[in-house]
Amino acid sequence: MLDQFTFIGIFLIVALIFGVAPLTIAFVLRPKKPNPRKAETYECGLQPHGEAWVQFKAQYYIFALAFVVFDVEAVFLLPWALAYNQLGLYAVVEAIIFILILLGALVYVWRKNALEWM
Amino acid sequence: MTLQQVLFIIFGAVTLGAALMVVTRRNVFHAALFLILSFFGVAGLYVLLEAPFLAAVQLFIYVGGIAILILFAIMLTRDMMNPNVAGANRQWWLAALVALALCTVLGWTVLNHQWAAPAGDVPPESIVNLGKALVDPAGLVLPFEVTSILLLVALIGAVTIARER
Amino acid sequence: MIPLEWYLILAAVLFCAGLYGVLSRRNAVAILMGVELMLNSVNVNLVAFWRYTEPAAVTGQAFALFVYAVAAAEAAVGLALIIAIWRTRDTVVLEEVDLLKG
Amino acid sequence: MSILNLAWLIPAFPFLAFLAIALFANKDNELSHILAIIAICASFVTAQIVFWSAVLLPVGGGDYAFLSIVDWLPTGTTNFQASVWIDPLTTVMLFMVPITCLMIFIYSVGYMNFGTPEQDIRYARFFAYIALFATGMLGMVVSGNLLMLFIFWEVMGLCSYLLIGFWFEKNYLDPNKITPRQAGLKAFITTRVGDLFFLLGLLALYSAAGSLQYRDVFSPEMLHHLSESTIHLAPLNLYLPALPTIALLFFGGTVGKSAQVPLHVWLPDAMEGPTPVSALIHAATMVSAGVYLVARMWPLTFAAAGVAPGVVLWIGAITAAYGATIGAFQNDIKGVLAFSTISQLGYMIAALGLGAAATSPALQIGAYVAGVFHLITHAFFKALLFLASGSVIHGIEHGHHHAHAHGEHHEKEEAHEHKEFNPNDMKNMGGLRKRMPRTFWTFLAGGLALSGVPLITAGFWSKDEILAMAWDIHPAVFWVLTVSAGLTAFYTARQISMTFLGQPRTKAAEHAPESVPSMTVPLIILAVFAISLGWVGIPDNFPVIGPLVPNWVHGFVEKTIEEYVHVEHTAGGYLASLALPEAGGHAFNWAPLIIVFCFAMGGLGLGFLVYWKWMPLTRADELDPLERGMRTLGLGFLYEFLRRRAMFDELYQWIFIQGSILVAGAFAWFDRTIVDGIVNGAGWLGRTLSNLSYRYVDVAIIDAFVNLVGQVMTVIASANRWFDTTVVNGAVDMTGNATTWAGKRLREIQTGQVQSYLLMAAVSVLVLVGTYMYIYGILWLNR
Amino acid sequence: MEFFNDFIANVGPWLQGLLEGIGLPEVWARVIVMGVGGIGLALIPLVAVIFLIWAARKLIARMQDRIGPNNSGPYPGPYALFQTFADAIKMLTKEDVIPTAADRWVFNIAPIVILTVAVLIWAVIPVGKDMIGADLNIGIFYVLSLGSGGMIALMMAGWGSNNKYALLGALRAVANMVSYEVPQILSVLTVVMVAGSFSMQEITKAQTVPFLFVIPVTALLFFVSSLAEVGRQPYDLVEADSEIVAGYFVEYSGMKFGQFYLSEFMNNFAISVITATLFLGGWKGPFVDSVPILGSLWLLLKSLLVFFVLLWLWGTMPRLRIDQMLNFNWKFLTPVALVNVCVVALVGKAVPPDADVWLRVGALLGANVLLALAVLVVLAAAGRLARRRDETRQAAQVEEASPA
Repeated sequence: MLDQFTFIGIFLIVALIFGVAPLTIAFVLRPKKPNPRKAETYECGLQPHGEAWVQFKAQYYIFALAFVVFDVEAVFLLPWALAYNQLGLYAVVEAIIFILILLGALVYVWRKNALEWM
Repeated sequence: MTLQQVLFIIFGAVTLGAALMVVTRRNVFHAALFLILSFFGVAGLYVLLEAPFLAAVQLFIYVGGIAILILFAIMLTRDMMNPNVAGANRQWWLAALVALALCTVLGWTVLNHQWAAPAGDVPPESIVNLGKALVDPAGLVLPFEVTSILLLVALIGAVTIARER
Repeated sequence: MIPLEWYLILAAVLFCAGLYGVLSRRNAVAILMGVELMLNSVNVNLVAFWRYTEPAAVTGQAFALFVYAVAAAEAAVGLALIIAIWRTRDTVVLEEVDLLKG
Repeated sequence: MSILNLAWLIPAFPFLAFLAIALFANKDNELSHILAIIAICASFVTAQIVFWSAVLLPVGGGDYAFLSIVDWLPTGTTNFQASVWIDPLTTVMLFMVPITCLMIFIYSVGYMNFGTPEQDIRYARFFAYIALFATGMLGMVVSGNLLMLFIFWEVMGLCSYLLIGFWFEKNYLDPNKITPRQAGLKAFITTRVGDLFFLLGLLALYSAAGSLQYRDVFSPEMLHHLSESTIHLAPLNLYLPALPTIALLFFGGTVGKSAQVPLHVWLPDAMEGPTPVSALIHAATMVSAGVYLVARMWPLTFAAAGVAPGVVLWIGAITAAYGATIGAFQNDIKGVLAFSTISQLGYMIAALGLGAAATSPALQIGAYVAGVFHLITHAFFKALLFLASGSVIHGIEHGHHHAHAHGEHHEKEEAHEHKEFNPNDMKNMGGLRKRMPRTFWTFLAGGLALSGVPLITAGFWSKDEILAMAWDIHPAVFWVLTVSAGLTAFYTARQISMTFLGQPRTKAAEHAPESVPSMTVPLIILAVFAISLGWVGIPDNFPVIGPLVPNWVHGFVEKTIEEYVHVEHTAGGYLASLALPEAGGHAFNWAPLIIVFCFAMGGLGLGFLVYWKWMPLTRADELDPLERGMRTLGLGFLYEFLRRRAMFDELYQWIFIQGSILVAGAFAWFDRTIVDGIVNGAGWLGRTLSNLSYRYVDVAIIDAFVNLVGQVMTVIASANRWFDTTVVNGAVDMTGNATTWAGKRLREIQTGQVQSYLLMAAVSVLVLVGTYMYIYGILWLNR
Repeated sequence: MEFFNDFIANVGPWLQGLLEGIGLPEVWARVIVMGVGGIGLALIPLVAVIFLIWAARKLIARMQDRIGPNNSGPYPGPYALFQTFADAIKMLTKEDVIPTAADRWVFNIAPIVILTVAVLIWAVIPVGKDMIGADLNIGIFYVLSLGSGGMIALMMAGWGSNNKYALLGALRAVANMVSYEVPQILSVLTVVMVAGSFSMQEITKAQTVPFLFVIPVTALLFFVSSLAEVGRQPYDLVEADSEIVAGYFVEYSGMKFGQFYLSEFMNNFAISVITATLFLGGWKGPFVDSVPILGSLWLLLKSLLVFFVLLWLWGTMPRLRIDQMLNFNWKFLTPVALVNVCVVALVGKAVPPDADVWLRVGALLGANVLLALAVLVVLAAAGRLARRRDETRQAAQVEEASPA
């Protein structure tokens, strides 16, 4: 197993090289004519107005929230799915209860209109 | 010094260095990025511990889930970017002392104890066994179901708290 | 093979770093990050002990999974609270949120 | 797979109801109370099935009890186990708890004014809370190990807190009158004190016995093992005998939960909660959970022998006397009942203690059974009394509104205006018998049961049995309890006469309507039990009727403990043990019966004569006859003392406030002496030095060497200025800063900021670990 | 001849032997071989993408009734085949502008991270019968967890450029990705159940019948959610030029932009290959056993087929609004995926374990078809309901409008 992960490690280095190489090549090739007007923040040609780090709506957070919950659920189900062929019906039923509870959570959030993009 | 030990030192250095940056950087967004880096380091440690599944879970839940949550929270609460807000509070020096003291106590304890040598290898089907145990009535099925309840409650509670009315 | 002490020491240092973050940061989200670091160190300990004492047993990995679930729930609710506080009191600096004051 | 496995479900129903209400139905009041009542009905039916099958089986104690274990959580080698345990004790509790819960749930619908304009705003939440509470109580009853018992115990504590403070927005004009908020906190904190002991006992027991399952812990072998083992108190390096320590720690939990002296202070104030709550939690179930715990731990207490049973016994007896005495001096209708609850709980505890202290198996079993029996009967008639008084209060409130709606204002009413009208005050009542007859008759039934009117009431059989046992086991206790019985009868009569008899003393009382059926029907049902329940426990050796009616309670409940008291039990059980030569009290003993009868009837008669015939109250603001009498006898201070609950609250307040003042004083002293000392000292030093130098300078000036001296003077002056500015001011400033710094540090201890609290926690943990490692480090590390 | 049967698989040992022959220690030889293999593996998507970009431009032009790059114009090479190289050279020689307001480090690291992640995925993709970087026992899960790295990169890009549009684009992209990761992993769950393994190689071998014909619903779920993951039409609102001017990489220029562009295409190709591997039987096909190298060809053909579907949607679909997109995910895909898992699990257990494989396949297929039909019915009902509600509301509005 560690042998395969050694390959992953080496491949990580390779991938990093692939990620850095074009930039270095470009660094060699490209011209450098800095100019403050060029370096302004782009806002469709208008004068940049205020910080970009403005506040966003909590709705984004709600979706990330739901995602995390189902993420964890999936992580719990993955080993079960792996062992699926060696399990009896009871195990399947338990897992289905697990899923249904979270389906209930989804329905609850839905009913509370928390999934609406307001 | 074997290859594994070298790797351990690399991953450990990444983890701890990133962790230190997390607790010292003033810019919260940078701190969050370092947090993610430290998560990666921990994942590497899991691989060294022959728990690749946990390593993947680490990336999946922490980097993919919790880190995203944290980044969103940072985006949603604006004034963290305010640079003239100090990073640490008045009692930071005391906190540092406490942390150091705890560190010494723990380290002393660890070093003064005879720890068991590694016992056997990890069975190749350990993930399958995990899957079986999670739904085994004699095993972990109760916590398994309770976890789903926990997730349910967390989702409902967090949504109720966080949504704008 | 790596001695177990290495993992334990690393976990201890990680934990203390997290503790320092929790105790010293002003920003609530940063404090939460400290908590996550502590949880991570706990998990490292857990997995290390599993690997070095009972690699054949599943409980080690299983409990690591449960810790993940708890961590996810904690982060979700905690951040939601922070956002709510932000919305009501317009701050995320914990020192300015002293409702516990008698 | 026995049918008794249904016991798992009993707590489940109310919990589901709680979840459903809290999550989904909290908008719909009707749906929520329907859900709650359906759930408790389901629990009731299940409990009945379990009860009857357990009775017919019949289950016994020890190895004859039913036990069903589920692996909760395998953790490495050990394994958390959840379990259900059904022995006679559990069974009888399973009979009592669901019925009372059901009655009170139904009653609450009416009490919370469902469907009427003044319906409670948090109606649904109320039902969610009491459903959760029912979960806690039922779960505690069926749970088969002490850990689960503790968990449910705490659930009940939480619910009690939530429900006492249910009307948390309520405030009173009178600042001394305790508000629901404060009452809730008081109850929560006071019971915490007891629960701490409970938790310690749990830990001690687990470390000594290695298990918390009843079956393992109460097995004779384990008791034997415990009796020989000791508990090592590490830091003090102290060795305690295991059994008495554990038994007493657990009893600490009881003292907190079922309001025994000295932790009783929370119960009277708990009456701030809605009356159904007072009936359910603070009369019928939760407070009796403490007694249940004692009955549960009885084998331990018994095996401990020596001091432990004595403590239990005397705490119980003192509480009984205390409650009965104070109860006679209360004017709040619920206050009287609260103290009577305290005293009745004392009776049960005393009975169990007597059993543990007794010498002969017959008496041990007899007292134990008597205690449990009284637990059951008391739950019924006390719940009845509370619900009836709630109905009265309800009526008075309505009457009050009604009277105001018609705007009839006497000067008396006027007098009441600027004081706020207190519907709980018995002085504001009177003559309600005609206004609310059903309430009156049911209350009367409950009152008679409480005061133990012979033969016809349940209270008589259970209480008389306790007293009979006391007579044989411990005469002193017998007399204490008997006197309290007399007082009990007296204040019951007083309460009935002041509330229902005589003439109405306020407009409110005149217009009080009878309550709705959803309130009166449960009263009637409970009244039936309060009368008839005693007949299942008539002693077999009771003249005439004893032989006719089998003493079912004894034959059943004794099985719980008979294996510990080593009865060679034949089929007859108790009867057989009566045949043993050394057993006392087998031939029926008339003495205690007659004495108790005289006291009880005397108290009752006196009460009625005084408050009904001789000197009935005619106006709400006139003095209580008792008060008048005692004042004329020059005992006014005593009256005041007793009316104010023997000053316990004042005492505690004084102790704690004085304590905090002392601590603060210590800090202040530190400030004054050390810090100020430094400041003054430094100031003084600076002054003297500069004075010296100045004088020296003067001297120098007087001298004649002007030129030279000029330079010298300048030099010295500059030097001195330098000294003055830098050293002296420096010193002073420094000390000043030091003071402010210290002050700030001290103040920062109380910033309500999470992080500083966390920091303190971390520091203390660090300190503890450090100490532990310092004491044990070597030994522990090289293990 | 044998050698050429299994050319690639033999190269490794051959090179190893060669290196040890010139006296390298065994470990280093192994490492070097791995490195060479890694480079080769990483080159595959790169080369593929270079031509896929060309193909994409041609095909979409045709779909939209244009000609696209061709001989007549200023395009280099026959059929403008080398246009992409020209673009690459142009990007390499472009000046790199970093906004003054940007968060420099984050801004510069983001493109590296995103390209690295895009390449890393290929470590576990079986490109041939015995050709796979590392046949991890958590293969597919590895791919999924790498996706989170991509999200972080997007966040970094959006944050680093300190530009409202960029940040908004990044937030949209991440919200999009996180939402659609749920049905994606749930569909992977069913695949793992049927195949009984995480390893991509095992999953491929398990497909005596391509899973597309066993669990079509899952296949659809996976493909759709993957589309959203890579932000391809109709989910391209993350870089909607007309709304937020190219989204999170609005501030990037030169090769950094190129890296985003490249990684995007690599991801598109990657999901095509993964879909082909999970549902179309990967490298399986006729004559593979005799001539293993054919496996790669089959895989390529299947992937191109999937990629063509992707292009098809790209060329024809309009763009979704973010609310439509999120609704579609949370109120349709996720519930269906959850139900789908339950259905597959139950049916898989309903069939006796010793049953013939065809019976199992038939049962699963039937169940899937039924599920699909049921979903359609429910959808129709819901749609009718919604329409009626709208009509009544409009009617009411007309009502109160008419008297005034």
